Amino acid sequence: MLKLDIDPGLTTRARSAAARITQSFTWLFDDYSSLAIERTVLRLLGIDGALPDGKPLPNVIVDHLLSKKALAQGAAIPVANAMLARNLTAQGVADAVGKGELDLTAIPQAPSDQLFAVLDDLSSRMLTHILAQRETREAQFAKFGPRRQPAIYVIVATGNIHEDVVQAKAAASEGADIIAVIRSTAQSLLDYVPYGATTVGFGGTYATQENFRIMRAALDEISEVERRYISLTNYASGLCMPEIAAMGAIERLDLMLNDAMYGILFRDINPKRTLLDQYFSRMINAYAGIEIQTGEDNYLTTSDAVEKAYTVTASQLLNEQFALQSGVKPEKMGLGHAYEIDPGLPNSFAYELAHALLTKELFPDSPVKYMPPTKFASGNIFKTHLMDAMFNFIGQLTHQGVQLLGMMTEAIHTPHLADRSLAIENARYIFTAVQDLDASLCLAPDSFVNRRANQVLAEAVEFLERVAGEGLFQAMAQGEFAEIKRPENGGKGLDGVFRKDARYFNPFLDKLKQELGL
Amino acid sequence: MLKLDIDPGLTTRARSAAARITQSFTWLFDDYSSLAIERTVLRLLGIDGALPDGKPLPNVIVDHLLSKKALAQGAAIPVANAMLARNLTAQGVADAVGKGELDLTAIPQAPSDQLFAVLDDLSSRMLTHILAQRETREAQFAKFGPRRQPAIYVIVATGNIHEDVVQAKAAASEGADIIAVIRSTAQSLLDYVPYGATTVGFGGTYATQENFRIMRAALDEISEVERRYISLTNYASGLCMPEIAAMGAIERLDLMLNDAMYGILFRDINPKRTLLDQYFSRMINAYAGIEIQTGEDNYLTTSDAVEKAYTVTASQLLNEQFALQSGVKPEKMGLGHAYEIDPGLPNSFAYELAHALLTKELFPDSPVKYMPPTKFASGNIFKTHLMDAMFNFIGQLTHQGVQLLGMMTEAIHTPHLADRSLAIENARYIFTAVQDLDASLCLAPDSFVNRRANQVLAEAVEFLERVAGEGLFQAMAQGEFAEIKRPENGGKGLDGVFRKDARYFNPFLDKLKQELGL
Amino acid sequence: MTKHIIRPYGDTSGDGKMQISFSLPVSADAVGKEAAALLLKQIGFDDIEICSIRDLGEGFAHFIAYAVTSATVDTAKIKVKVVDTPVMDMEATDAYVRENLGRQITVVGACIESDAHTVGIDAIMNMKGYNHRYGLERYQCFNAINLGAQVPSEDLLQRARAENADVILVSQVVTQKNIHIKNLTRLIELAEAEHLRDKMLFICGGPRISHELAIELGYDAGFGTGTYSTDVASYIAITLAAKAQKP
Amino acid sequence: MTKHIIRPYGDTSGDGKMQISFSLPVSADAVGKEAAALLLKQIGFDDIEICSIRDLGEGFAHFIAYAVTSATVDTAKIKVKVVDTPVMDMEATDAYVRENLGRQITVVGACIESDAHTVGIDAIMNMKGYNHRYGLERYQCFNAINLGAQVPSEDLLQRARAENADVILVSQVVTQKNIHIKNLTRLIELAEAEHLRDKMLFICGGPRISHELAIELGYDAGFGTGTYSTDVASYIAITLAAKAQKP
Ligand code: B12
Ligand code: B12
Ligand SMILES: Cc1ncc(COP(=O)(O)O)c(C=O)c1O
Ligand SMILES: Cc1ncc(COP(=O)(O)O)c(C=O)c1O
Repeated sequence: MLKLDIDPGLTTRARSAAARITQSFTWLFDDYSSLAIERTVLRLLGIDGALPDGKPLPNVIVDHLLSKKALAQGAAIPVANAMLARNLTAQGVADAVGKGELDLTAIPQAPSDQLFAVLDDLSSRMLTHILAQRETREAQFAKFGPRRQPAIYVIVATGNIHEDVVQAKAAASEGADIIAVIRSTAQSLLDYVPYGATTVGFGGTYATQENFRIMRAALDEISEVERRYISLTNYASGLCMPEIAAMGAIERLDLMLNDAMYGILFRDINPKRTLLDQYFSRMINAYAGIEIQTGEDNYLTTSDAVEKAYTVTASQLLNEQFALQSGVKPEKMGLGHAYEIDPGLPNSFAYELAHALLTKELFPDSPVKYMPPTKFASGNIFKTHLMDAMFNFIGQLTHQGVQLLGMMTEAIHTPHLADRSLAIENARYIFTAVQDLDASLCLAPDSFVNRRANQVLAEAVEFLERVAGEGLFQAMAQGEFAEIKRPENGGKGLDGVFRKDARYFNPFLDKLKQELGL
Repeated sequence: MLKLDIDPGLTTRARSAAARITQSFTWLFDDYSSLAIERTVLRLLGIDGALPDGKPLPNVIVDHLLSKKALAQGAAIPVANAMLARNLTAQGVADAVGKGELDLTAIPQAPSDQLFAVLDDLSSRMLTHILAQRETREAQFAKFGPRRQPAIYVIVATGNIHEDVVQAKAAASEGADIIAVIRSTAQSLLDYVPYGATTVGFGGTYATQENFRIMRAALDEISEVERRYISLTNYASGLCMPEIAAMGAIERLDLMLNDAMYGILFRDINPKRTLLDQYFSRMINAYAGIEIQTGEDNYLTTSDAVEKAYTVTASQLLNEQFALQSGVKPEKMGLGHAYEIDPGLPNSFAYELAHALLTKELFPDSPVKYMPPTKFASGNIFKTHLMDAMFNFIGQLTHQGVQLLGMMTEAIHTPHLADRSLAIENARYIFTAVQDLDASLCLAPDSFVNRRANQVLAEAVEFLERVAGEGLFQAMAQGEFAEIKRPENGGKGLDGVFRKDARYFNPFLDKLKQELGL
Repeated sequence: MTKHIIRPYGDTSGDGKMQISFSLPVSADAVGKEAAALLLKQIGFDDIEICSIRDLGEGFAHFIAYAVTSATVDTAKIKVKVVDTPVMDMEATDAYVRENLGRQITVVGACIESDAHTVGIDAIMNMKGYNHRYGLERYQCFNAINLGAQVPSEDLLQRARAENADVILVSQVVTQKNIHIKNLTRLIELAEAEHLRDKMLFICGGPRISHELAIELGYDAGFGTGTYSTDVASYIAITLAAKAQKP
Repeated sequence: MTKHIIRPYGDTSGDGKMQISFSLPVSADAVGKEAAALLLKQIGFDDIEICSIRDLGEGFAHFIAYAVTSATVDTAKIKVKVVDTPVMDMEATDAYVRENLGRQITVVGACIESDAHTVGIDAIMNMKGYNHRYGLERYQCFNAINLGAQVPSEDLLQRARAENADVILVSQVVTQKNIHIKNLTRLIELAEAEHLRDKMLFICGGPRISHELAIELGYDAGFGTGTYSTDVASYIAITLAAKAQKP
């Protein structure tokens, strides 16, 4: 078996530096909330739908409270209060506010115990539903058997959810284990979640609850045919991180792109907003049994994969610590990395083997998410197909958790039906060919692979210790991450972060903490 | 480093059984000659050309002597005799016989010392030329540096030697080290070597001296441009094995397909004829410094590559022993094997790794010739391209000598210009990616790979010892090789084998034996 | 546009997307790229994207492109000739012949002329068979004679006559410059000249043979890639039995 | 046929061989294969060989084919618009501008609208550059302002006006449903409406941009895959110097 000989001292130092960094945010997590978190609470209370102009009702209510300067207590209590006063469902309240018929701040406050009772009831019902979804998933896996490892993960990205369904089912019938419905370009930056089914999107469909529902239904159908539970994933990170997490929990998504820092670094979303939102969204993921996936591959699309390999390791360690704070178990942490080494580099395979083994050995219990070559994918589809084969080789050899298949047309267009099929054929051929190869091999003493892995880890330790010293916000402001400067008070969405007042109440935050033992 | 732990007892037994088999043919090698050998002598004496109907002059003379029952003394003496009597060059004699103006058996025999003097002079001149060609090759390698390992070997097969030249030069400029000009369909079965340049061939051009010359000149040109000596190869095996070997020596081919048993097994050529011809042809190769290549891949085009892996090993050992008998040095033995495992077989890569390591370790000094997937190549060019990548991976990982690149269109057509280019791109990418990977790896204790290699070797030993017991001809007659029965007196070309009489003289046989220390 | 009219599909119904690659005797630069685009345009493609240009040396360049075709196919109008006899396994075929023909069928097979690719015909005829289907030699109802590789057409016909064969099986694998067409045509012409054509079933096979092509060339049936002995045996048994019925 | 008339090349001069692959909503069998062959025939191909049929599920099949085209291209008639200013290195460009323009050139760049792919524009503009060529920020003769990703066209123009820019650099990488064409067209229309079009050089770039396309869309120049800062810098320097000469 290929096994690195990693300096255990380095591992300990790495984890403790990461923990020091992430544990310095209790002030933020305890004392602040965000517009997205409040919208999430409303959704979890059962509010959905949108105005004729497309503005979703959760946004309408939160904006309404904000405009009345009544949000510091959270959105839950005003809605419960209106329910009691008007004998309405939560949705009924939302509809009324949407029509401009109801001013939530104009209703006298009911006694606390009554309010809490309403909210306790509603939140229990929702958590019961989410738990049922989790149990359905687990029952399916029990019935059909566990996911293969590495799981075959492919994207669909036609921009039309109905066309996506065709492509997803075809992929499942060819062997895909996980379908990712790619999100329409830069949804991260929308401070609302669009409503309804998408039929014309650029580079993907929106992450909407209806799209989730349509695709999950299709995959449930094909799972029965294939006698294999086909998982569904989408993207949470962005300005609506917790909302999308909640929608995923409700509609039984199985994995969710959810990176603690992606929004900050790659979408210029405000650091406080992002960290706060990820804290709550990951609790929802954890409770729903959804496997999170992180976006370390993004570092390597702009930086060199050899020179900056340590940034991947450092980010994985931070994502791990943040996830632990939200109650995510290691078995549900799909920490990311990517095969982005220049194919012209001599020994690119050995470098990649070192990096892949390092990730796998640092996080032995995690279904590590392995991303394919994209940066050096060119219009030469034959060459790209080979690079994807080398990627598949390493994925199987080092037992990665999730193999995000590369497409030979990566540099050209979002995948055609045939591209995806050939990608699956590629993976299945290579996976079978090197199935148990790992058992026949070991690393030579003082091998390049081992030295390289230790070097990357040492660089990550040095980096994390420096960040722990400076503080994460300071380090980001100075461009220590991904070579981009992100000041603490810059970026989008800072005005959506607010300090909770003493009356603040979020039934889900409290219950989830309790359920997750936090 | 990947290193098998092979039972040394097995290796010894294998080699000694193979030696016992091959050393039982002194009766054949000492007492017999063949039409092809005599034609070779004539060519080496300087006779070339053909009649207007295409019949080559060497055939004309040999047939003339045969019809006069005057061949038992060999073809050299009658020609020398005619040269003396008529004051002609060897070519002059041939032309005269060709025109029907000269009956070689009607000339009174000159004194032996005069005959030997003429033949000594002619043979020295030819051997000096061949030596000069060998020195030119060595000087080129000294000037430009040695061949890469594995060398990149590609075929050209347009059927038109001039079109072949374009393709060969293009290939060289993309990185090919060795160009093989594929022979027109089943030239093996022609009992003459066609004359002149080929412009319309099926599946290749004929192996003719003119074609050799045209291509060697083109490659010499491109070698200067590329600052790399580009080698040329063609096929000797068949009914004209020694003739083609001689032509290759004269025109500075650098490698030559020359298998001791291919003609018997895969072309139904008579066993005696084949063994006799290979004995002499390989001496010529040895003297010319030409690397021979054997055809073990052929076993696997009809038999299963896992089940019959041992036949490859057994054939390699026999080819080795036969080659040693002809004075070929291990450094010039391109023993063959092939990546023909069913790509659907779990762990096909590990099986192949075992087989490839076994070949390399049994013949550590030989530039082993490694053949690509062909049998399971399908019309799916994308899949075939991947299989070729796995083949290239093993080639570099186990340091094979010559990598005969697979083409993604293997199942469709002889290679187009672009197919070859993509194949070279494939090889160069993979070779670079796994360049020094071997140094980082070792085999796990009691690995599948090691067990498998020992198993194949043990099966080969068992097989060779059985053949040694029965005798090679007996074993072939019984279908022990390649599952085909080849009786000792069956097959094509037996009537071209004759017993030498006491006067027999072949100036080249004697001189080569002496030069090669046999 | 009715439901029968179809176009290639990339990721949107009927988008007409196709992948194309080819070489041209041009330089690997903007001029070469334009030549490639013009060629595709001239063929009739739209939305041409030349996504890769590779220098092949010697004045050639290789192009990889995606483009859109407006060509359509009406699936309602597709008529293919396929061998449509049901496929039985070995035991069933033997039983069928015993019942419906009551005698052994003599089959003579060969890979003709310069073609030496016997793996295909062996897969059909040899004892061992192919992919867990035994070959005709193992059938009780067949007397299977496999002449092997590079058999001149004349020899094949002579042997078939001598054996009083019911069926001739011909394999052709090499197709360069349409050599297979030439060889197969010549065999049929010889058979006609020798008045053998109507006395036997003539069946050909090989990776580029289809039933359609075989019929066109004057054969009774043709079998391509992926054929099993069972396909051929069933076809022979049923066809000969039917012939025997109506004399 | 003169020497200018070329055709695709497989292994024989002018043989017209091309490789094609595509999917159709048909079954992966003889009928599907025939549909694929008919499609290629209808496009105008000859000698069609469908060499692979793969079932894609959901009623689709994928085909890989080789076929022959009779289409030709006359290379003598090819005219491509390429940026034809000579390429100078950084030092030479700086010197050239000092001599011929005598002032700094202000360049404002952005990846506009929904497009977030900054690697391309960064490769041209950022200090660090790309493949051993420094970006415009490092040039002494350039005042380079890179606005980064997802910049609305309005903001880009506003900033360019504010900075009194000489040049606008726009990057477009996402091309799905021709979004790049729409975005680039809109930018030029806005610029015209705001009377900025003639005050500045408008240059666009991205993997699917060619100089030809750029001109068509109303830009001064366009740069595709493999562009270096040196290409762009030289073009800008020489073009602005030439403009300055003849006022
Ligand atoms: C094995 C092989 C060889 C072996 C053949 C060994 C042997 N005893 O058969 C050897 C090494 C000898 C060989 C030599 C050559 N080969 Co070769 N060979 C192949 C290879 C790799 C596989 C063919 C094969 O065995 N397929 C497996 C069998 C089971 O499939 P099949 O033949 O299609 O048969 C099935 C059906 O077609 C059908 N079928 C076939 N025949 C019949 C007959 C009947 C009656 C029926 C009912 C059905 C039927 O049923 C079979 C079972 O399903 C192909 C490439 C490839 N991957 O296809 C090249 C290939 C066929 N060879 C090729 C060439 C050019 C040659 C040579 C000419 C090269 C040379 N110059 O040296 C020589 C000369 C051979 C000659 N004189 O014909 C080319 C042909 C190009 C073309 N389209 O014309 C190919 C495609 C390779 C290439 N890309 O260049 N070859
Ligand atoms: C890196 C990358 C990303 C990164 C971008 C990071 C960043 N900061 O830029 C991330 C991960 C964020 C990303 C996201 C997405 N991506 Co993206 N991405 C890529 C990738 C892998 C490489 C692009 C790249 O960096 N190339 C390297 C640079 C140097 O080359 P270049 O851009 O061509 O630039 C050169 C020239 O074109 C020219 N040039 C470019 N601009 C300019 C401007 C001027 C003025 C000049 C003179 C020259 C010039 O000079 C440059 C240097 O030579 C490509 C696939 C590929 N291999 O090409 C997909 C790709 C471009 N992405 C794609 C898609 C669909 C997306 C998403 C929409 C997917 C999704 N739904 O999540 C998102 C959304 C992004 C958005 N809103 O635009 C598609 C686009 C399909 C299409 N043709 O429309 C591609 C082709 C992948 C695919 N097959 O699906 N992506
Ligand atoms: C962690 C993570 N979240 C989200 C996304 C995509 O979301 P968007 O394009 O809307 O930013 C990505 C894309 O790479 C990602 O890596
Ligand atoms: C050893 C050897 N000699 C010769 C040949 C080809 O010659 P022919 O096709 O004329 O038999 C081959 C082809 O595979 C071969 O392996």
